[in-house]
Amino acid sequence: MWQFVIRRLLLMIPIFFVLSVIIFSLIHIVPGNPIDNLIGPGMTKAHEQKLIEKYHLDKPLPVQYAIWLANLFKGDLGTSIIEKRPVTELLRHHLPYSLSLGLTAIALSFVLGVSMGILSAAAKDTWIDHMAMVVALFGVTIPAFWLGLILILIFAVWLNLLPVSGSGTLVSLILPAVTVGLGGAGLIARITRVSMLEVASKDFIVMLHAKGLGKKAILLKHILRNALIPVITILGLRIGWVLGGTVTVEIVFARPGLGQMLITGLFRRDYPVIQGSMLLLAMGIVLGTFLADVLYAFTDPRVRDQHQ
Amino acid sequence: METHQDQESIIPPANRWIRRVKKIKSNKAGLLGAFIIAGLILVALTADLISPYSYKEQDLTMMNSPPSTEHFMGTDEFGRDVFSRILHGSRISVYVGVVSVGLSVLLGSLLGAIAGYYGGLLDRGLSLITDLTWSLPEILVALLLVAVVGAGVECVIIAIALTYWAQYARLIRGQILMLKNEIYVEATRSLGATDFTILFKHLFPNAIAPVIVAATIGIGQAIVLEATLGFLGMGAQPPTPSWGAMMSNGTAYLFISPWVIIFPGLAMMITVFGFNLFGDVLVDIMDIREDTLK
Amino acid sequence: MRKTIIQVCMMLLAACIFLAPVQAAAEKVLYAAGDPNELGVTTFNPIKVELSHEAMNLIYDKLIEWGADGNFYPALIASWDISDDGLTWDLGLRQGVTFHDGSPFDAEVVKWFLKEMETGPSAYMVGSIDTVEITGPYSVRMNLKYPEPNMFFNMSQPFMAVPSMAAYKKYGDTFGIKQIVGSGPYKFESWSPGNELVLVKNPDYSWGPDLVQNKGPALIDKIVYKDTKEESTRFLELKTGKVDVVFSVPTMFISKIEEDPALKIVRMPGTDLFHMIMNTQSPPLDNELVRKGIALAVNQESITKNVFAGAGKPAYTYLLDTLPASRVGKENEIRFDPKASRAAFEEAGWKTGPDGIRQDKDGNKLVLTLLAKNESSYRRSAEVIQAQLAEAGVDAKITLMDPSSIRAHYKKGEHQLAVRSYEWENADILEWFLNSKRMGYPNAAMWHDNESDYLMHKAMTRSRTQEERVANFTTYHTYLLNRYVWAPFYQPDTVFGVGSRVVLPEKRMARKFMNIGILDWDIQ
Amino acid sequence: MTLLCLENISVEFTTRDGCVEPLNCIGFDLDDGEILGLVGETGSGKSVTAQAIMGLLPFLDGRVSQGRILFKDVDLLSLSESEYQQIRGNRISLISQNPMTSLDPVYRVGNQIVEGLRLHLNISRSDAAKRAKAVMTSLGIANSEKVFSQYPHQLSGGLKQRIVIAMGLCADPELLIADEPTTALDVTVQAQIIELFKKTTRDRHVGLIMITHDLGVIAHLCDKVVVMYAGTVVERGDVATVFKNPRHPYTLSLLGCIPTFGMAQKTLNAIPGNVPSVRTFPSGCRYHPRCFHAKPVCVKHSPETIRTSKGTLVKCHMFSPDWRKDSEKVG
Repeated sequence: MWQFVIRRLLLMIPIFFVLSVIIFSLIHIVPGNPIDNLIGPGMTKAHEQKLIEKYHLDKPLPVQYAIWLANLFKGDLGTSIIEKRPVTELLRHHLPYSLSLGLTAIALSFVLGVSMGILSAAAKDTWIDHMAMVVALFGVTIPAFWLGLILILIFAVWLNLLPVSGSGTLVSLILPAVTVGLGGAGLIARITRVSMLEVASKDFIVMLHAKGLGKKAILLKHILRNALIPVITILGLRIGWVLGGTVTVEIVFARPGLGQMLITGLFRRDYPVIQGSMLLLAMGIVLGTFLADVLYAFTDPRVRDQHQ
Repeated sequence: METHQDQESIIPPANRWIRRVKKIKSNKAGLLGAFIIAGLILVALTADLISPYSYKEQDLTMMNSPPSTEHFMGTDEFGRDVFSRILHGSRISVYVGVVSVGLSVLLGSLLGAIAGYYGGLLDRGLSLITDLTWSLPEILVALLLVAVVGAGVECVIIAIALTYWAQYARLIRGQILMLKNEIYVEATRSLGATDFTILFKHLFPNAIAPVIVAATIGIGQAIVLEATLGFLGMGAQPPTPSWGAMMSNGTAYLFISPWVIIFPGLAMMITVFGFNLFGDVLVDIMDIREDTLK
Repeated sequence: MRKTIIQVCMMLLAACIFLAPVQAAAEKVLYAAGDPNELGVTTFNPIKVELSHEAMNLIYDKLIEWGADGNFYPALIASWDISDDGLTWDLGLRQGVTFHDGSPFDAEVVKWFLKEMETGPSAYMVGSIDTVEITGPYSVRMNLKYPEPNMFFNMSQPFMAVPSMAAYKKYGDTFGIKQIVGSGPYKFESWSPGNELVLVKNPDYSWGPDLVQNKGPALIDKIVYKDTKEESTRFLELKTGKVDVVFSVPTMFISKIEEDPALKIVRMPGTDLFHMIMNTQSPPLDNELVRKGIALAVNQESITKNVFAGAGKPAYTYLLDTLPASRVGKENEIRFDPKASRAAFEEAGWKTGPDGIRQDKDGNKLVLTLLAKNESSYRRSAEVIQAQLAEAGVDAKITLMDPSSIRAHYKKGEHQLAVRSYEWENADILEWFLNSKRMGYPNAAMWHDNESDYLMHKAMTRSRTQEERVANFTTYHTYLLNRYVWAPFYQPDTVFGVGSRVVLPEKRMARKFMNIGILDWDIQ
Repeated sequence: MTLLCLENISVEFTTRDGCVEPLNCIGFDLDDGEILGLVGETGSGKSVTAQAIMGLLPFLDGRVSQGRILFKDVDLLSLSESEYQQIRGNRISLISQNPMTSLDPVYRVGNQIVEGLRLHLNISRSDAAKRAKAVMTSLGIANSEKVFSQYPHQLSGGLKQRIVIAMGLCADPELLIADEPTTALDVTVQAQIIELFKKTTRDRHVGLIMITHDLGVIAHLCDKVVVMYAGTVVERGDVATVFKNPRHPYTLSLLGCIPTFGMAQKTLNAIPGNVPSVRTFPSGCRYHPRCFHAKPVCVKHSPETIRTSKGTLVKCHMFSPDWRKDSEKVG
């Protein structure tokens, strides 16, 4: 088992490198450069040249990449050209906002999605099922930013119940987490339902009835346990989907998370910031997939044995 | 529970297509989805005829007026009729959705089929790219690509196509891998068929069904992605009304004229809902296992 | 039983009422939603800063203060004496000033500071200084290379605010980011970018300039600048009392704030100028008549009234109307004039075609690209200008982009029209944007003209006194207006939203809203 | 004493394409400690009969539309779901057709046996485990300690089948229904399992319904036999009599398919034609399309069940008094 975990971890290294190269080249293809953002009225050409040299922007791309990579091994992701702070420090500052939102949203979508899925599967083909699935489908189809705006409109403006934005308090996490979480919940509800119905049609379920087990026990102990295995896998695969959703939501709710950092970095062409935040996001997703794989292996004894 | 009955009674293999049409007729959700899509296309085609007002003519005396009998979805920051703009906006949505998904399906299924059939280095390269695409949120990929390609609807289409193609490639690759080991492929090959004929005449048509379904749902996703990019300020250029751009422009007026945001969002929600319903039904009709789509 | 509950509740309530003011009296905290344009501020080191932040005016003292009346007032520089040729400046320094770290302000610091300025992006501000001599513990002499009447302006800018020399040398690169040490009425406490900046009162401050009644220390104990970017959110925070001051209220919220009796609106003359540049080297814009036709087709009043809800003034020149060099006479101003616009197009050979779009004799249509930054006010301006140009027979295709992409376009020189704005309270901005040595960016108009360059040099380096400088810049400005390199259209007011707790002084003499004027502010 | 008695049971299933009736008016009975063989081709309704007795039909979108199922004189169909749960797996156990898919893949097998035990017998977890292991050992599972804590996918087919049987036997049921318990196993194991059934029913005095299409097994094991065809019982009686004097043409052809009587062989498909599907059951006697003796009356009317001189029951027109009058044959 541990061998499997280590092998999967090692596999992340090449992915990391390829990703970093792709991100690095892509952002340098984007027209515009960060130095222009630093030029104000009266500044001289000589000063501009000094800045360009300071950030190695005059060197060919592979050299720039090599410098960046070499620094990375020293744990240094570079210094923001615009913000003048080490990228690691910026990430430390922005990450908690994204992490708290992302994790709350994932937890919310899991709990909400799975319970909706159970409800729907248990009441298959009744109006409860149809209602739950319509809600789930809307959850999947509503763009996160719009939902966020509407929630602000309803809860913050019309009802004056919750704060619109801000990032410090727990209360300010509610609306954004619900916004991101609903989309995920819809997806998970659908998968849970399909998965549960599939498990429910398996022979062993009939046998459980024959053993005299009650409907509820079968549903919660056996069907759910089996059905959650694919749900976990897909949750892991879709972790990027959830994190991607947080980008626009962070903007709508003015949370200074990774998404905000990335987008402002992108608009200012602050290369080290884009690289740092994008890589962190990407690695977060790769890590999520990895965790899902491991979790999958732990929950399904058949898979666990394959890795033994 | 079908399995149990099937053990007891072997259903005679009826004509698959007749059953499919029957199924869609009896499936209310599918019909609703089909109606929504048809309605959307109709609106997009006849936007000029059915719009009560011009989508771009400004009337600065009527700025941000609430829904009324005259403008039943209100007016926007330049006094333009929101309803007319939503009608015209459907064009962008349909255009972006269909063309970008079309492009990505074309590219994806071509590369996916070749990779699945020949395997080897190409296949490994494709797997790597798919893995990488999985590891970045699609909105970021699209955002970066738009930044590279430039602003405007066509650029957004290219960016979305490039963001999505890998998922179709993956899908068709899996199908081809499954099909290429079947006996009839061996048989056609022994009859002297070339790789090209086998791949595109025999395997491809059999592998395409799940792709069609995925693409239907994908159009919905592409519409949302376009709107999200529009929300971030990339996409259709003014005065072209795209739903995403309308909502983006409306955010500044959230408290003053919420209708500018609410209605385009509803329009988009219904549209995407329609595509999803229809896609779900297609899964059912074409007897595709759900998990092949994941 | 019930009675006791009510009694307990009453007592609790009374306790709350009693305690609340006590608590508030303990510390007066002002919450401000910082200027959204300043969110990107990266350092509070005046020597290294490219973008200043309001708080710099509170942490640091400036050498000279600029009043709302346009006059310059003594600050760290208590007196000045300038030779007739404008080349020798004898400066007397204020005594008894100490920085937050306890180090004193003296001639030594000023000499070091003027030298250190040369290493930063604002080096040009001291570019005219040849040498600096210490003539006493609190007096210095500056010898200039050429007369520079603009030195007063420079010295009044936050870019020339004076940091503690001791702290600056001690902290090196982290100065301005982690340690910020000045001599102003407020001390730096903490900064988390994208979130908030916290300042606390400097209890030792007693050297407020003549612009304020209260010479120090300040009445408000603590100031928290919150970085709220979303305009709607900023408005809502003001409304719900989460912030006391909102910097630059978006125009659409002005009426909403005015409706609320608890809130106040304070308007200050703006320091931004919105204009549309025209690439003078891209046909057909290389034709002055076409540029004239376009410039006169832009209806400044309509934009000001409709797009910006009347919060500001239409702009008819390239400079802020608070600057003397903007007074060029009505005949030289660029004012909406559809008739003259039509005439200019006709004269240039662009006649109205069957589809309403002008075309030349070869049938080429007058289709131009129009770039704009992807932000609300730019986009809306562009959309209205697009509609106005359409009426004049010009088909403008808008492309919205992020600022970096726009600059990349400028550098390539492929752009045609672009909506821009600048924020600068000095006539020398014309040199920055229209000097032929800076083609593409920042000279996005791609303006290359020998006469213009000659007038520019004269204004920049040959003016011995303020009056001469104004005259020279007026001439340069008039010349540019008549070449129609830009189409100016809007000069916004800076609008502040103020909550009910804040007590503003009767008379505000500071040029900016808060600034050093904070000394006279109080909280109820 | 009569343990189980089925009277005129009909079963309906609701499917997407309408209603089907896989069982039509069947009946048989079984005494304490008796072994009854239920035989017929795939699709004849054997498994549905088992499901009907177990009360599993509601979970499969089916229902008993008429008739009574008397278990020790109690009509099972009148029980509430929770009362039925008391009986299922406790007094009546089902051993399913396919051991490969009858176990929950994510739980250890021991757990699954214990789960059923603790449900019905009020005993502690460790007692239940002890008992489960004992039953496992008695079923010839050599390494019961180890197997107890293994997952289903780690076991061989034979072991899994034994586990399934152990689950069935554990709670000491009064009636055991074994639905083709040996089809998934190879021949040597089959023989062992059959012996096992013989031994346990005898030792524990359990009634057993053995569903199979293997006549050899029936001959070897059972006291009674019920022959089913297309949802009907065509002939029933005690094994020796029916096998010596088969009356129904279908029984005849079934027996005719066995080369040497008494040997374990299964070659049922030599009867011409196919088993009709539940959707296309023929009119009249459902066997008539494949019957050599069929007459128009067989097409039109369903035959009555008639007691033969040997005491067996047969459902065929040939044994009605009117048969000879009708000389016309169906081409």
